[in-house]
Amino acid sequence: MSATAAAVTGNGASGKGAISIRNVTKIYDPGGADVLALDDCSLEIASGEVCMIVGPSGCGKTTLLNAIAGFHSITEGQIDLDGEMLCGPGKELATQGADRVVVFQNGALFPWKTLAENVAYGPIVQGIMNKAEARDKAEALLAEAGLGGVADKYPGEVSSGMARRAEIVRALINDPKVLLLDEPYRAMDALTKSIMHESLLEVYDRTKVTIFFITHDLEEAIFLGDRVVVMTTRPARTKKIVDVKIDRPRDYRLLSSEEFRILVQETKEAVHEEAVKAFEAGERELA
Amino acid sequence: MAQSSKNKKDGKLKSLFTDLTLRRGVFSIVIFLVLWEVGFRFHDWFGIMVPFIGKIDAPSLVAARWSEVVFKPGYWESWYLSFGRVFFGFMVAQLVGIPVGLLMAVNKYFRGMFFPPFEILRPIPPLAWVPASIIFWPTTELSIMFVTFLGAFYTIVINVLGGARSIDVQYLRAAQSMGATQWDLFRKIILPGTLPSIFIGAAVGMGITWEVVLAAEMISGGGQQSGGGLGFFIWSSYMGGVMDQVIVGMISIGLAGYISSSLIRYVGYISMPWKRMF
Amino acid sequence: MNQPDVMILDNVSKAFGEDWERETVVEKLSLTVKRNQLTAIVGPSGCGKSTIVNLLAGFELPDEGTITLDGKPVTGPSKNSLVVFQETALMPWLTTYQNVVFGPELRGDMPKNELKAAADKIIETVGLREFRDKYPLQLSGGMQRRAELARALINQPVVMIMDEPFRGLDAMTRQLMQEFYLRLCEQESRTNVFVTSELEEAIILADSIVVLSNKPASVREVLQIDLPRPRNLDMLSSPEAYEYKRQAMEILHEEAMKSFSGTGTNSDFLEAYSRMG
Amino acid sequence: MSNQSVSGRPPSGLHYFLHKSRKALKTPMPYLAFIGIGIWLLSYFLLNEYWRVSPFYKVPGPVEVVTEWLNKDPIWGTSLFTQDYYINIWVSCRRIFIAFAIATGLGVPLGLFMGWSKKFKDYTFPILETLRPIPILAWVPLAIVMFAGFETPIIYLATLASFFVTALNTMLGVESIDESYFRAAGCLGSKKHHVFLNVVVPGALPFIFTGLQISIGVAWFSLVAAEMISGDFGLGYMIMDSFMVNKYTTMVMAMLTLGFVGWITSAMVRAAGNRMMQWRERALGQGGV
Repeated sequence: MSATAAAVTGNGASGKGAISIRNVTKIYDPGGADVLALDDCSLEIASGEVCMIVGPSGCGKTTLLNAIAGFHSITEGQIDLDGEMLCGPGKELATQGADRVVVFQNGALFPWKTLAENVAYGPIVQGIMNKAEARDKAEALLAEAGLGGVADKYPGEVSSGMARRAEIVRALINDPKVLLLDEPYRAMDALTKSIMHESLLEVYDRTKVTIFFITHDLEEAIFLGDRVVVMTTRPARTKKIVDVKIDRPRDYRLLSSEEFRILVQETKEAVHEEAVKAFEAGERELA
Repeated sequence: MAQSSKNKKDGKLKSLFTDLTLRRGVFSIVIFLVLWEVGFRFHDWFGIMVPFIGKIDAPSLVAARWSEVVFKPGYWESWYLSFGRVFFGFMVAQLVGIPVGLLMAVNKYFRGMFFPPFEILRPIPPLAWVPASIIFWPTTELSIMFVTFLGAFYTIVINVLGGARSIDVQYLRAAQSMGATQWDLFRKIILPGTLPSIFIGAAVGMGITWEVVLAAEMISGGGQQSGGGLGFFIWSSYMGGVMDQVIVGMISIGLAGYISSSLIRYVGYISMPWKRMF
Repeated sequence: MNQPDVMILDNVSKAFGEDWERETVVEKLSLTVKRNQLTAIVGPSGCGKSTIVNLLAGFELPDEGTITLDGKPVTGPSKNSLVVFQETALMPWLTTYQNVVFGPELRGDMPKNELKAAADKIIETVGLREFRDKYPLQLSGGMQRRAELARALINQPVVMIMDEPFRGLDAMTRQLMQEFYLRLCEQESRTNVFVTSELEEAIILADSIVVLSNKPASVREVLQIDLPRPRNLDMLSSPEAYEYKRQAMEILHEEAMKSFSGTGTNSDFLEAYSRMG
Repeated sequence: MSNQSVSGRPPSGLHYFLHKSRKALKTPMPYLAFIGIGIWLLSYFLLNEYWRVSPFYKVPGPVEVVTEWLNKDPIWGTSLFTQDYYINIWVSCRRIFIAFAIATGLGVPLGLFMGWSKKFKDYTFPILETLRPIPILAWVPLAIVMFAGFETPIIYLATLASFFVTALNTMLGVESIDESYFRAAGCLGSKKHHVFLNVVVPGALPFIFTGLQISIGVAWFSLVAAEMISGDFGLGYMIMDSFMVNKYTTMVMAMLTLGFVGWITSAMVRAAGNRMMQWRERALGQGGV
């Protein structure tokens, strides 16, 4: 009850966005051959937490995100958001909604709308604001994110880094309970990535929104997360959960610090093991 | 155990799903045919004329006529004549168009000189050439083939040129640094790199060729002299007032076009093994 | 033939574009590539690394300055400086084997059966024996990169230029490729130029790292990497590696900041940087 | 992207144009084009009117056509200064306009729905695919039987031709839209009609306009054929008619006019497309996606 109240007032404080994933299993069926993507996966995410999911590509982490967002159904188990069932027995597919906004791997800003129009889209279609209000709000938020100068540009006209940040703004304007990020910085080089990370952390420090972040980059995970969940290769299960007890705010110097190095070393083995497994499975599949 | 039963259930669902698409398709085609049949019969049954469809002979009549026509040698001769023209015009267009396209792609002087006049003539629809080519060529047969050639030629050249110029420069660079000469580049990179575009051009060109052959047969062959071919078959049926035979002709020519484009796809498939995924 | 400096770039500059927007991409760049060493070139994306690769390989000629390979000036592409490209440049219409023998067959500088044996051996080395007769599209990203490595190796180039060869692979495949490449380099010593935007990759592979400035590219710093060989990826989490990383990171960040000095706030810097990338 | 090491300011307007032309004149391309067209015209002239080689002299030569075209008192009755020349152009253009408008009006919505709804596609696409391989010209007799008069059958044929192309391309356009845009729209709280208006329509636009480019071409193609077979007025009719009565000069004039008018219409479609897809234009200008 208090969760919904918080959502309405939209003060961005903690107390909303707790996700509970219990015994979720997903079986895909391409061409009649069953593929087990998620196998009895359980995970509790507290509200306001930055939860990083790490695993080899194609391991089924995206399936989990899709289930939460309502893009894919689940076969068994249940997912709750703030105590309300998103999907579970009797409701295999979650309803898509603006309380769980996704930032996509390759970016999904509508290329035919300017950045400001993109950001204003959510409130307009939900009928929360009229066009002018939404536009003002969008421009204000973009300016806050350092994108004020390019609000009237189309996504194709700005760099991928700017587009990705605008996409996060587009998500935040809806005041979501959870931000779902699907390897958003995958194609970027290390330096751009580290700058994007700092920018995301800045956003998080301001809003304290629950973040569910999928990646296969361990350092990224440790740098950003409160908790890092290492998944096994397909079918995905939680293999190891690491608590990252590093103070916020964090900046790029953390990357070359001793505590960071030790954390990476501790987790590396588990991730690497799964990577090798996934790699070998991939080679076998092709042969 | 539970796993395997689930397996079966899902497998069945899958086949049901694909069947669904098929069944919907068949269903709608059947509905289409029934509506057509009823539309035609409406006048006989209820005394009301359905506009448009009411004037077109029903599928049953068409089927009956077809079963008659297949035994007539004239019908098959039409097939043969049209195929001959299409094949000839298409082949000449390939033989001329591919080298011209390649030459334009690799030699900028040649391109600079011949692309502009080519572009000036291209917007004239090939059929507009029919009368001029009848005047020019000594026989109607040659003039039909010329127009056919023209129809496919533009498409082929444009595709070959575009295909050759869109080859990734990295292939050329990689080959060059391994010691390839200009001739090697042409033979080992540009030629295979253009092959997919050649086949796309051929498929589109084949479609145009059929359109053109048909029209040319209707315009020239339909009148005096030579004649024959499926276009003439349709035209003479129309002139004779045998509407069901017109529709037989239409379907035949649709089939003929379909067969020839399938052939091209097949040749493309076997000559480009690297395009076959897994 | 045996002097330690294989490739010498001396005050090289290169610019592109129309008169009014002519942009200098490489400016007064001088560096030397040592024989049997792996020289990594690191810089932020968009700083002109690809242009440097094109200059090294002879695809482009410098506006000013000279590039020499074994004492002779570079005037065009040759098999002595081969590039392994960023996105794979395997010919899609040739099988793995055909791709590998492409170069020697073109030049005809190896007898047929010798070539076949050499090609098969090299395909075996990169672990693609089962994929000898597959087409590039049928290989995974990692396999394609290995096939391309094989294609370059068989030509025995004096210098092998790797242009961000593992870019676009996911982080894990990438690590495996790095391990593979380490082993390959340590088995036979070769002269390598390895261009990358990933610091860690450079640190684990290289004997020396050339850190570039922002566009227009010139050499900012050369770091000697003295990690012991044979190396493995675990060394990346050693204190020494972290020290190298810190040094390089410091320079890169400073470089990025410097070109936008005066813009002040963090957000503005981000904006300016992102626009540049 | 190019805001560093810029020397001087980018020229604008006329200066830019002048600069570009000066630059172009330094390359051999304009001269080559000139030579190419010159060679073509010259050989046409020589074969035709100077040496009068058979069979070339049978078709009218360039000088003959041009003098007739510009003649105030044309020998064969048609030139730039006679009324029926413009009537024929007008009639053809009007037919194209009507046919293109109908085909676009029907084809685009049909294609959008086929691409958007699997069920709708399952039911409609097979019928379309069965009819599509039949060449448009094969419909001529049917069109004459179904519709009375001259005008409707001709427009019907041109419409049919461009309808198939437009519908098919639009469908492919919708199918080409990346799934993630639908998902993004979904998780931002869109209703179905929002998705249709904000994702399906703009996402398919590039394909729609590619389709329209081809569609206007095939519309002309079929129109000319139809006019040649059964028409009165129009450029196709003008070609056929002057052929029948041996006014070959007029015939060549009509052919060239047809090429020119066809080129203009497709340029118009292209311009309309560029206007409606600003986002694409501007991104391309940036060297972006």
